[in-house]
Amino acid sequence: MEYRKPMIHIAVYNPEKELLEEITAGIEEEGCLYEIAYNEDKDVFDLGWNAAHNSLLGAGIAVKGYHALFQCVHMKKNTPVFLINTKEKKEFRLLGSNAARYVKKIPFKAR
Amino acid sequence: MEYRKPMIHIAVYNPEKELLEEITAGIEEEGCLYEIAYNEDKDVFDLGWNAAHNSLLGAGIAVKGYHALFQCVHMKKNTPVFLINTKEKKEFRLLGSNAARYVKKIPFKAR
Amino acid sequence: MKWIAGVDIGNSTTEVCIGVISEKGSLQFVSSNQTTTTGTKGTQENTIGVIGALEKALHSSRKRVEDLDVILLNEAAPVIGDTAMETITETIITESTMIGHNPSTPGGIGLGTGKIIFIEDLDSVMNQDPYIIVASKMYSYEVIADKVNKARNKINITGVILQADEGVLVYNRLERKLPIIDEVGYIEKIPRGVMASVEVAPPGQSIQTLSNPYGIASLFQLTPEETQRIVPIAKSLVGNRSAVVIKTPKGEVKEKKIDAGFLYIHGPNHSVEANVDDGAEKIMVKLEEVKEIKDIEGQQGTNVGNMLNKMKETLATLTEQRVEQIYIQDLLAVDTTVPVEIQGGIAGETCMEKAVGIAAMVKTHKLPMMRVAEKLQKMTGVHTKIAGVEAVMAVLGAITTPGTKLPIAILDLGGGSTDAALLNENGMVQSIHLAGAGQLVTLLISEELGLKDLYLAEAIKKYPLAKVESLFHIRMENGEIRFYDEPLHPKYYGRVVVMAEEMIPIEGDASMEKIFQIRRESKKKVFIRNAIRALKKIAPKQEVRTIPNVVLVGGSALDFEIPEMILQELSHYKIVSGRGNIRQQEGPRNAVATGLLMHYVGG
Amino acid sequence: MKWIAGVDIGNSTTEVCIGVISEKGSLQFVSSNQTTTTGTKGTQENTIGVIGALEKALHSSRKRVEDLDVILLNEAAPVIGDTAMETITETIITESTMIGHNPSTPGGIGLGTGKIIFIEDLDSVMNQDPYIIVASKMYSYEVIADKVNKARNKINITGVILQADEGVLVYNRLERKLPIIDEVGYIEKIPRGVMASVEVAPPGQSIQTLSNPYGIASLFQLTPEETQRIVPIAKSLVGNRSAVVIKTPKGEVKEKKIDAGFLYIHGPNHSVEANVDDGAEKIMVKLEEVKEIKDIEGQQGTNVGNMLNKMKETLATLTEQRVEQIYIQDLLAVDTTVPVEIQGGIAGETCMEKAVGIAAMVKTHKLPMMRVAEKLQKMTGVHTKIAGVEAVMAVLGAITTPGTKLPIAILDLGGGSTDAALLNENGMVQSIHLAGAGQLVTLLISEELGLKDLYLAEAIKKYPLAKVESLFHIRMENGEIRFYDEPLHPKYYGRVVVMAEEMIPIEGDASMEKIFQIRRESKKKVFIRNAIRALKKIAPKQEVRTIPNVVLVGGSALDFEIPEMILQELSHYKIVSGRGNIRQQEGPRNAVATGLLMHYVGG
Ligand SMILES: Nc1ncnc2c1ncn2[C@@H]1O[C@H](COP(=O)(O)OP(=O)(O)O)[C@@H](O)[C@H]1O
Ligand SMILES: Nc1ncnc2c1ncn2[C@@H]1O[C@H](COP(=O)(O)OP(=O)(O)O)[C@@H](O)[C@H]1O
Ligand SMILES: [Mg+2]
Ligand SMILES: [Mg+2]
Repeated sequence: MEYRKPMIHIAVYNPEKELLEEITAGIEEEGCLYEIAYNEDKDVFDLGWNAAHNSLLGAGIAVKGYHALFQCVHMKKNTPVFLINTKEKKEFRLLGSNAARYVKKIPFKAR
Repeated sequence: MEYRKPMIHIAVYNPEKELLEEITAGIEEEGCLYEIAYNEDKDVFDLGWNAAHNSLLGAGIAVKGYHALFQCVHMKKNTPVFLINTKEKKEFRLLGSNAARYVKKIPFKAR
Repeated sequence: MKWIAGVDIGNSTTEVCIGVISEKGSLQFVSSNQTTTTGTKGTQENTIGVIGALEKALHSSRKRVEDLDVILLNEAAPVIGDTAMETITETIITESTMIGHNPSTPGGIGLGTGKIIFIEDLDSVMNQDPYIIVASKMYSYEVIADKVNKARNKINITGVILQADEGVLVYNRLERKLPIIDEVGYIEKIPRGVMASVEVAPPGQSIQTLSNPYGIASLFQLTPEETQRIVPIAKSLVGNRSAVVIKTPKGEVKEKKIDAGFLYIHGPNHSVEANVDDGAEKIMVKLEEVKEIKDIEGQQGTNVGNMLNKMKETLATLTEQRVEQIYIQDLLAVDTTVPVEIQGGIAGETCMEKAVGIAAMVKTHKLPMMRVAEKLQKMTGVHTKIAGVEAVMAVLGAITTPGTKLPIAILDLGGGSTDAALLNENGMVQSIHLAGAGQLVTLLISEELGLKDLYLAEAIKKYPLAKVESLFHIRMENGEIRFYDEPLHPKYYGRVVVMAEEMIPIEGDASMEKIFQIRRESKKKVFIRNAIRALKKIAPKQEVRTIPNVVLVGGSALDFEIPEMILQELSHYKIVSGRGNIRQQEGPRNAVATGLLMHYVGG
Repeated sequence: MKWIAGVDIGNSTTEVCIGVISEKGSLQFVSSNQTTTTGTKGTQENTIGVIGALEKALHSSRKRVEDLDVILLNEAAPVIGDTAMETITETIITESTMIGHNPSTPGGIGLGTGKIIFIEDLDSVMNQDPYIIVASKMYSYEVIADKVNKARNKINITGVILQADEGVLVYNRLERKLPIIDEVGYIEKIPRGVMASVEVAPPGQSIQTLSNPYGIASLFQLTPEETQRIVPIAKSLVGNRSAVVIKTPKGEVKEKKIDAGFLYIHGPNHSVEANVDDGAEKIMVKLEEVKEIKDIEGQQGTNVGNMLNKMKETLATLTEQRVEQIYIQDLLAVDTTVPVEIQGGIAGETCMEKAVGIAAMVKTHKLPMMRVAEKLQKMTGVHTKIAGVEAVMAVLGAITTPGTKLPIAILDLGGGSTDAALLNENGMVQSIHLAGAGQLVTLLISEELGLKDLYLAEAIKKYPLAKVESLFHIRMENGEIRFYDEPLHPKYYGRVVVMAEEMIPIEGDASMEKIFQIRRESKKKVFIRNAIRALKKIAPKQEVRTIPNVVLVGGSALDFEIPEMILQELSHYKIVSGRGNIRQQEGPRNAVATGLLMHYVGG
């Protein structure tokens, strides 16, 4: 019955710790809030879909091992807003930034 | 898996038909979409809370008999954005308008 | 050791400064304070405020007012200002030609032209003429849609005008689509049988035909003379999402000039007159023609005459003088536009009318500061003396701002007047008082936005704006987003707000950008013009460029953007300017009080 | 029955009109069409476009081009225009005094002043001076925060400068709070040991100290002369959320005037010169001094000289003439400001430099329209003749707009030139061609927004704007919201977009209101000025008021706001004006082609 705080929801399963930290750093630098929920083993798309729908802001991130994506409630499950295919740290920082920029309603940063 | 359309969710139980029609007319005149879901007997605050959380827009209306309210996901269950205490038709039209104006992000109309 | 206090009683603010003089005669500043001036400047009520400010300033030194050795009072500039506004155009609709109606949710898209027919009369026609249907709010949207659908099988309908806000509801129930204007309050004023035209633009766009004189001429087959007459209609519809134009036999929209009257500007030898209808620009040019203004009068029996009379009366009461002793010494006129409801409209249409905002400044007889000093001495037991002319003290204080040198000028941006003084290398001071400052800015903001609320306008002047975009976040005027943990009150929702200590919602349709622009324009109109006017008057040979630096002081120098606007403008003249920083710590406040202490020690 | 065609070959657009003449000699209009002009106006390539347009126009009548009895060509006005832009100020930073840096996410709030020290040198100091720490992106935010926290136990740190975008991250890990500026690209350019100041304003506000010359003077204890030199720094920081100022021994920011050169305006008897550095306003005043311009030259070896030479060469090639035969007959200069990266900056700072946009118009020798006619006759077998002067035909066509009367003027708002003609009650026509029209507007929009993309600028000119507020809704420039059923592409997210047939995102930081304003200002600068200039030149005794109505034709009269801007302006002169509606149905198109047919029948 409390107010839900406007936070980005991060649903993770067995996440690569370093990369998750890059994501949260990206969000933090943009001045947004996030919460991390540890999940059972699920498809990364399902994680993202649930995360987005659990966020009051409609903004969710999924991290499973080296895989990560940013999803929002308006997109289809299999076509998240951003999907990462590399292990480059920079990309994960960027994913966090852009999730926050989504929430702040400002244009996404390019690579 | 489909896109969810941006609609105002109206959760009703045994609604006074005329008054419900006023609400939907208010929404329609403002150019927004709505969907009506018929519910089991529940507290009108619970209906509103669920409706808001079922709406992609975070905007829900509850109608139970002569009682109606507009709720959004950021408010507490017992303190909806607007609550109607009269049977005046005009008030119900206004409730619909204001729910739509919430979605359109324009100021609410006063009585 | 000697404890001394400098006291500056301004029209709005009383500032004090405390210092100690060592045995060797050197001055050290101790503390300062300020308060709202109690009573009218120069009256004995001032003492309450002065004593209060002194007590607060002395608090940190654990001293009392009685412990002071001397109190130094400024010889207040005997000027006082007032502001007023006068509309100079007036839009009148003769007969009921609607103009400028812009309901928030019209129905459909397109252009329809036809004869006006009320919905109850539909059965009576059988010809092939095009018709526009008018329906009162007595009919529900279902009934109206049904009647229109049925009627279209028999007659040619091209548009609909509704009294209720049901344009979209009716539109959604039409079998074939038509443009619909709704929320037309006084439909009973619409004459039957005349030609009318209804236009609704696509979302996000504005109408293109009814805002073009030749567009209206094409629809109604107007003669060139008739076309000439409908120009104000077309003009007033520019930018609208939707509109109705009704062709009434003698219907016309007039933009009438109000006979605002003449201003008579009296110099020592000759007088100059300025027609208020010609606008502020012309008035200011005329004013410049008179080098030394003795008095300004308004033409008796006219608007401006009454306005100046009222000002003089107010100022006479304030200064306890007779009206005949009140001479207006300077005047600032600024052009503005204000929203006014159009006479004769049928949907509460408004129109932006031209107006002139005026600030006037009166030189009264020397203010009875002597009496204030006596009273203060009686109340505190401290030797109190009038110790320096305001303008001179202000420049003395201002020169404590780092980075300045002689010759130095100050601009004292106050509430009622903009004062300026120049101190040159020989210690000579030249000073001037001009009408128009912070209060006029506030008035302009209030009027241009149609607020009729000076308190809100003052807040708009002082604080940045934001737009409440949801119940938990706002977008500030520089584009930044700010989130709230708890939801905001619904009254703020979707509104433009002033970010004062508390958020204040601004009613009305004006967008954040519109308000932003009006705020900045109002500041420019008053302070940029007055800065240049003032500097010209104090500069040697009117050559503004000869002044190397200008220090901004006074309440309006606290403004978060005025000093920067003046910096931009004066940098064209290679002048350094900026908000003063008196004694490196007071900002633009306390210049006169500081100067009083410096003068006492130095002089 | 006789089938005739009128053909108007314009610089951009070829318009045609088909009519039949009955046995009794009365003219009836049948159809019309238009296409992009193929090749340069007046060259034989034009015929392809003409034939295409004729075919399309004849299609509805099931006729072929060969079925025509006669083709009437306009005697094209032998004018052609070009546009260019020249910056006239240039900002240079000598040594590395940073100015105007505005990272999107700085850390903390407040003001810090101290000596520059690099994070790797922290251990080497032990004194009590205040320091500002600089850290390269080689250090992670955790390491930086840790080092700063530890160092603060020993030395006095007042601010931080970071290379990476990690201001907030470092800030959140500090034990005691400091202002932090991040995203400073070239930190290696920052000299060690000099004084620097860092300021971060609260969210939604802008800095107040570093944007004030006296503020900087207070921090660095500057002399009046030094204060004078930092005015451009303070000015450039106005409105910033955050800033760094570094005090280097000889560091300075110069706003230099580029020596753009002189324009020489040659009249029949005397010449006048105008300094481009003085800006457009002055150039236009000089231009007005020369009643009949024979040629305009730019000073050789200067920017404007090169610019005009290039224009003349382009125009010579286009018109197949020698450069010596090219005479500039008119020129429109407009003031503008364009964003340019500052030379010597350390974080890619940009500055708005002053620039002058110029449109020039050249009268070439009579265009070889004869050759076009011959070619057309050969290709179609239809008798083709040159049948009327463009300007005269345009007024003839324009008078078919309802609501007009004689004397009537047209303003042909084209791409390269604004043409005007006046037809009086005696059938006399007066006409004029002026430089500057739609292309210059497009250039101004492109340059002021720093787009370097004329295609995008053209779209911004023609269509309204919107802001994409979420993946499923946009807010249009008039405030209306529009929803989409399917999510928009992420590339649009948060962006300002042009609502062309397809949405086009606009890169960069400019807000919708900024772009909106630049769009409208550019249109005003070109078309309002040219409308007045043109009307003055054709009006009897230069008295614009003597013209009762003005019909707007040409491509730029299709613009959704230009006609309304001109209406507003001309209504001050009691002139009716608006977008033309040729033959009550063509809008502002087809005036010349229509006039050709009318002339053929009437003349
Ligand atoms: N923070 C502020 N921002 C903008 N204007 C201010 C601020 N504080 C005071 N003012 C304006 O200063 C004016 C009063 O100036 P002040 O110097 O106190 O007057 P006076 O010299 O007449 O005593 C008023 O118009 C008030 O609105
Ligand atoms: N819908 C429109 N809105 C605004 N400008 C337009 C529109 N269509 C064409 N233009 C402008 O009209 C100009 C060309 O005008 P046009 O009369 O076709 O030229 P010309 O007379 O040289 O053949 C171009 O600058 C173009 O941008
Ligand atoms: Mg409506
Ligand atoms: Mg940052």
